[in-house]
Amino acid sequence: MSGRPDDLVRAVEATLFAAEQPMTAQELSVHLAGASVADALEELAETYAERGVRLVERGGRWHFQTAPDLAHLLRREKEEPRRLSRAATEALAIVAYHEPVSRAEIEAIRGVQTAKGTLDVLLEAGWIRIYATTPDFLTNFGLESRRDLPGIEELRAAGLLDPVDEAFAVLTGADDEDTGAIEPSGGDGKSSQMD
Amino acid sequence: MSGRPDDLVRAVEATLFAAEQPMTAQELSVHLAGASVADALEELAETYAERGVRLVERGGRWHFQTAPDLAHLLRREKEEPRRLSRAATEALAIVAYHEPVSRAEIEAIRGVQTAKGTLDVLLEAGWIRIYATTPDFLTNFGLESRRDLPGIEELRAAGLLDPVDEAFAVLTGADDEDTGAIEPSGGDGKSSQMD
Amino acid sequence: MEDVTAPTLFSGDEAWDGIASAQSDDAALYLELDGWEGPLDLLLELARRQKVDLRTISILDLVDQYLGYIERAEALKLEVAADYLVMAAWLAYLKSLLLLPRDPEVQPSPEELALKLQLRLQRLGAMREAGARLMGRDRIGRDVFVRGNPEGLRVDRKALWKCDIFSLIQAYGAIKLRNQPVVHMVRERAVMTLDAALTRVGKMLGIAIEWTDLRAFLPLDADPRLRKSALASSFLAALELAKQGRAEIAQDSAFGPLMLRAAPSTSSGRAV
Repeated sequence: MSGRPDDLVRAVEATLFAAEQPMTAQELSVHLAGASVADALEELAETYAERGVRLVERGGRWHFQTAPDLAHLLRREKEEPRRLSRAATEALAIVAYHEPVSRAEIEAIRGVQTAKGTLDVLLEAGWIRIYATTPDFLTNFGLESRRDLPGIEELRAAGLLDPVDEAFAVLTGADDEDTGAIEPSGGDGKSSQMD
Repeated sequence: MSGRPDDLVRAVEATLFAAEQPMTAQELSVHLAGASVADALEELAETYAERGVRLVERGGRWHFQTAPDLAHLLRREKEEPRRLSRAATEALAIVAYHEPVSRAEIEAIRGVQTAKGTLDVLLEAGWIRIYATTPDFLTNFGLESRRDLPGIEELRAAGLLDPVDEAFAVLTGADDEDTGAIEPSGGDGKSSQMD
Repeated sequence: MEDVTAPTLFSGDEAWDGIASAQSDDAALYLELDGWEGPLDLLLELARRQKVDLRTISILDLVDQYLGYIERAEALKLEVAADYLVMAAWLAYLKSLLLLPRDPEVQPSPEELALKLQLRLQRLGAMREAGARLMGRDRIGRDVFVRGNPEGLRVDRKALWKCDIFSLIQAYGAIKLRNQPVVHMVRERAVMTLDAALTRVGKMLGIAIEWTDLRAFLPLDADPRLRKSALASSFLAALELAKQGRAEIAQDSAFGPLMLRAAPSTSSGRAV
């Protein structure tokens, strides 16, 4: 680090180091007597980019964290977070990629009822609201925003985030009126969508 | 910070950042597969010397801490609007209408004991001195002077600013109009009447 | 339908032991998965085993594999959850539609039903993949770490007292209302009770043979307030005496003087 940084940069640095929670630029500004912190944040993020500690933005909130490539050094003494069940992982992915989404929609995609407990695990972790992801979710998974969800653009482009009925209508060019055909249980028994 | 620091420096930086306790060079070395960390610690201390956060050694143990000149950032005063309690509002009203006034007089007018804390709140708010209103009081309530208190003249004319005893004397001295009502038989020769 | 978080196809651990001891090739499928997240999940895994893109899977093959799987499970006397059986029935129906000569009247066509199933499998597959990739991110507490011992930002709250002029005036009004002296004036007053009037009028009546104005029975020196009281009491006393037959009362005109005299011993009183 070359020379003494700007006072505001130092203040933002000290505040975020001391903070117990990630902070938005707005919260930082309030804490620092209304100073405009955008430039300072950018400068800090750049300063720390290659260090053992980084300044990252997740869901509009900023925090310092260790560099990912050092994980192996730090992991040994830290307790690993609880593994999510398969059901919970799927439900989380569905909420993250589709939000906002209803429980019925989650179940339509998974083709099976989802235990309330499964969603409760995600709510308790503070990663979803009913049922959209939270800033804490972005923080935990190292995402700057939902746009960083791995492959979300490809999935969207492939139409894989569209409901089956919609995709079906596009593919067949047909109106998807319910004709009383038998649907498998756990299916997308929701009323069919008009296109 | 110019360029990517040495990997050992980064490792020490991340380890101390994530540590829940200050660590000795020896502990750090054990943690980092026996690496010699003295130079890394020295380099880091120098790197952070002028930043918002410093790497310091205390009793042989190293940790990051907020730069001394920024310690005030860790504590911030926040003003929270709170409604004045009823007791305090009454006391304030009495001071405003009667000032200067003693605590005993306030209690006599309110008809109940007034906690010291209640008056302290008004002093803290900067609205009364012991116990007359302040210029800040006038500012807060949008009054040019105490004369602007609504109805102070009317209240005075109505005797409502006189001590109760005085008012009582005036009232009891007044003549009582005879109503000529027939007395109930077997009465004790007294009748009650409200003025 | 039963909720599915634990293995759903099998009823319990005993079933597992049964499968684990099975030596057929198919057992591998049972062994390497700890249960399915519903029939769609099983279908997805079977489709994956075709080792082709989900867009090019053979639905007919998939149907056969699914039905075969369920049959074997039943042959092993495993309890198969209802939703798996419903899916099996639907797939069997779909298969028959696909194999039978095409009936143009049937809508949607079997190909369309197959396409829908394929789309659903693709979506579930996409989300499963997405979930795995999410879990593979640099996660806090596993791959990256936040400050171990942050000082914390303390906020000291200072009260900013609020009170408006209306509340102030209202409070003052309330005090005044509360402390308005409620004075009960109880004062001594000269009255003549009914008993006293009865005695007095009764005695005086003895000497009043002629008609006498009631007012003549009142004390002469009484102040105006006592006179009012005495008048009222004496009137009531006169009525009482008349009732007892000891007096007669007469009034010649409305609001005229009320006349009173002792009753002749033989006749009863003449009431007003």
